[in-house]
Amino acid sequence: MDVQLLFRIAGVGIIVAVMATVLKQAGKDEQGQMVTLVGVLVVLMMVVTLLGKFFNLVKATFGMY
Amino acid sequence: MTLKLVGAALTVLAPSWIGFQIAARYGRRPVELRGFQNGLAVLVTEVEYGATPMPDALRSAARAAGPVAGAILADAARRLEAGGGITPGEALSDALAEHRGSVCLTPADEEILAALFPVLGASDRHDQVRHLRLALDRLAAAEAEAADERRRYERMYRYVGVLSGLALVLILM
Amino acid sequence: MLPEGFEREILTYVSPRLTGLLRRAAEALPAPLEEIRIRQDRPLQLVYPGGDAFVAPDGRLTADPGRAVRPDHDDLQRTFQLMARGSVYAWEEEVRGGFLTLEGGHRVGLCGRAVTEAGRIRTLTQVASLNIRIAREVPGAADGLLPHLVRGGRFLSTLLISPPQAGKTTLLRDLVRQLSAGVPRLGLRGLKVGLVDERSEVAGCLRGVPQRDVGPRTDVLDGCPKAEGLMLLIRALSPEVVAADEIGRPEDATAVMEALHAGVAVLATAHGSGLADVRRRPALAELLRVGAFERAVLLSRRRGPGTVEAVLDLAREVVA
Amino acid sequence: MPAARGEGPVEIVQIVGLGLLAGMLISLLRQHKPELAMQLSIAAGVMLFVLMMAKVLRVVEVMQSLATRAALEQAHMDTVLKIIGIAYIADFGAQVLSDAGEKAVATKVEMAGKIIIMLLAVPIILGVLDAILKLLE
Repeated sequence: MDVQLLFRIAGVGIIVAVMATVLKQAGKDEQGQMVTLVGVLVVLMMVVTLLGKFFNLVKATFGMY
Repeated sequence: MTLKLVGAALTVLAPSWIGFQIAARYGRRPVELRGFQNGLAVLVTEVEYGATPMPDALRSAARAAGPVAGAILADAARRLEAGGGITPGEALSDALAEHRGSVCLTPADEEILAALFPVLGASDRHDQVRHLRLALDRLAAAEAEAADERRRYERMYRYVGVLSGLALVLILM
Repeated sequence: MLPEGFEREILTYVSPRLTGLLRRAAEALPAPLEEIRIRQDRPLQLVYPGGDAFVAPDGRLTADPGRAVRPDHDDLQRTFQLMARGSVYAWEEEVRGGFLTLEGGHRVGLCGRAVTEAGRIRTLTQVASLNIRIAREVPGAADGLLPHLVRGGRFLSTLLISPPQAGKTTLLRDLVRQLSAGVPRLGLRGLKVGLVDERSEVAGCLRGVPQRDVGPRTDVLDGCPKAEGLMLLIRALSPEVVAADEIGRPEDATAVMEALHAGVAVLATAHGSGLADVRRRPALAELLRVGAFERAVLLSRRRGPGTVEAVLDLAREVVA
Repeated sequence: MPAARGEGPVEIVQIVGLGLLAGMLISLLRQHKPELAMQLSIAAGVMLFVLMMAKVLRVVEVMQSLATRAALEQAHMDTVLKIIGIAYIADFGAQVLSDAGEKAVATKVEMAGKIIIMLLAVPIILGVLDAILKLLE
């Protein structure tokens, strides 16, 4: 767990944003939406695992079982 | 570390290459449609003024039609001359089927040519010219559409290819 | 019996589904094949001198039309297209005239739906009947006839009169060939012959070149209307004899008269079963009246095609 | 845990740096894809939190040793820790939600946190009441 994850999420976000813009310009709005959705899902997977780790850590620290 | 870099480079390159391929198809389609138009225009002249028999007419059409359409028309002429009881339409249809892998025409474009198959060479001059001109008009419309699509999609597919490569690397990293 | 060149000149141009059948059936015929008649959805028929037969699905001959092969729409269209070398438009004039000529001078009669324009046939579509007439060269067919048509080393203008299929064209072709080559035994030197072959039947021209032997001194004007063609030949090619098949229209008569005035002998054919038949046609009657032809030859099929019934000396008749 | 050997002043640089970086990336992304910006902020928040977790562990250890020394009941000490954990998580969730503009949901989450804390605190409250009643007798 380090800064790389932040860059990765930001990178995916920027690429998705550019791709959606290009697709939108070419008149493929639907595909643009699709790309955005996929991007959000991919990032969500990363964030969800991170959140899971975080919750586990908190639970371990405060003995909440 | 080096291995990782090489892997990342490959991961970026593969989708980029696919994107460029798709973009290239959009670039080639108008050219091919134009080639067919040139070929058919020569065919019209041959039929209307020369009353040239089909294999010869197809061959001189092939010379005017540029590489891709030319290859198909020349192949049709060859098939027709080889005989075996096939009509010019069937020869052209077979030639088109044989080259399908190397042309970038959409099914709709092929449909325009397919409309010629049953009539090619099968009626009088007037009728032939009418059918050929109709096909020419439809090809011109298809070319305009293809040029429009090229303008819109050629660059897009390149971008999308490269960007999805980058995204893949980021996600897998 | 298979005619010479049958495979290459005929079967190549027939729908592949029918070629095998035709080959087998033609081999089984007792006499040389004369005509193949292909009609859509009707029995496939072969005609030979002295009879006809239908072709059964196994390629055998049958007399029962009910058991015969029936060529379908595709067979007809394909055969038509193949005969036109995939280029119907290139033979527009011929198709309009209801025929096509195959390599070797075989003539194919066409029948179907006529598209007319201002009362004239513009073209034929949906060809539903094809009649392939196998042309046969019979060198020497005119041997017996020629002495009667020559007087003092000069060829006399002649009209061949015959009903269809009595060997008129075959005879005409051999006459042209012999006149062109010259017949020493009759004291006839080779003559320059101009042949107007409107239907490509006599010389069997393919791309302008005669496929049949029409003699060394013969010029063939292929696919040209007879009247205009005769004029052209007389003006441009200084023939000593002009020949044309099936004359009968008023302008043909004018052209024949023109030839005679120019001192050119005329060899022509006309449909009819006798002199009386010919006289009933105004243009021909006029020609006969003014004595354009010195000889008339009557043909029939009585003893096979090419039976000479009579040779008439018209000059004498007119004089008398 | 890297934090275990880290010193206070160095850590604060790390944390502020991380925060600034995350802030810049988030503001960059917010213009085009707000939904992704939110996820990025979650990730950044979690990472900052995790960095601090080692320190929190030390604090917890200290509290535990104090409790044993004071001869407090172990069950009560556990409950207090749990309450702190729940408060942290509920607060974190509520913050993220209000960041994303979902104020209504954020208040509900906070509410849920409070109720659960109340429930957990019931035995302690009862213990306190017992003690008071004993004193009064």
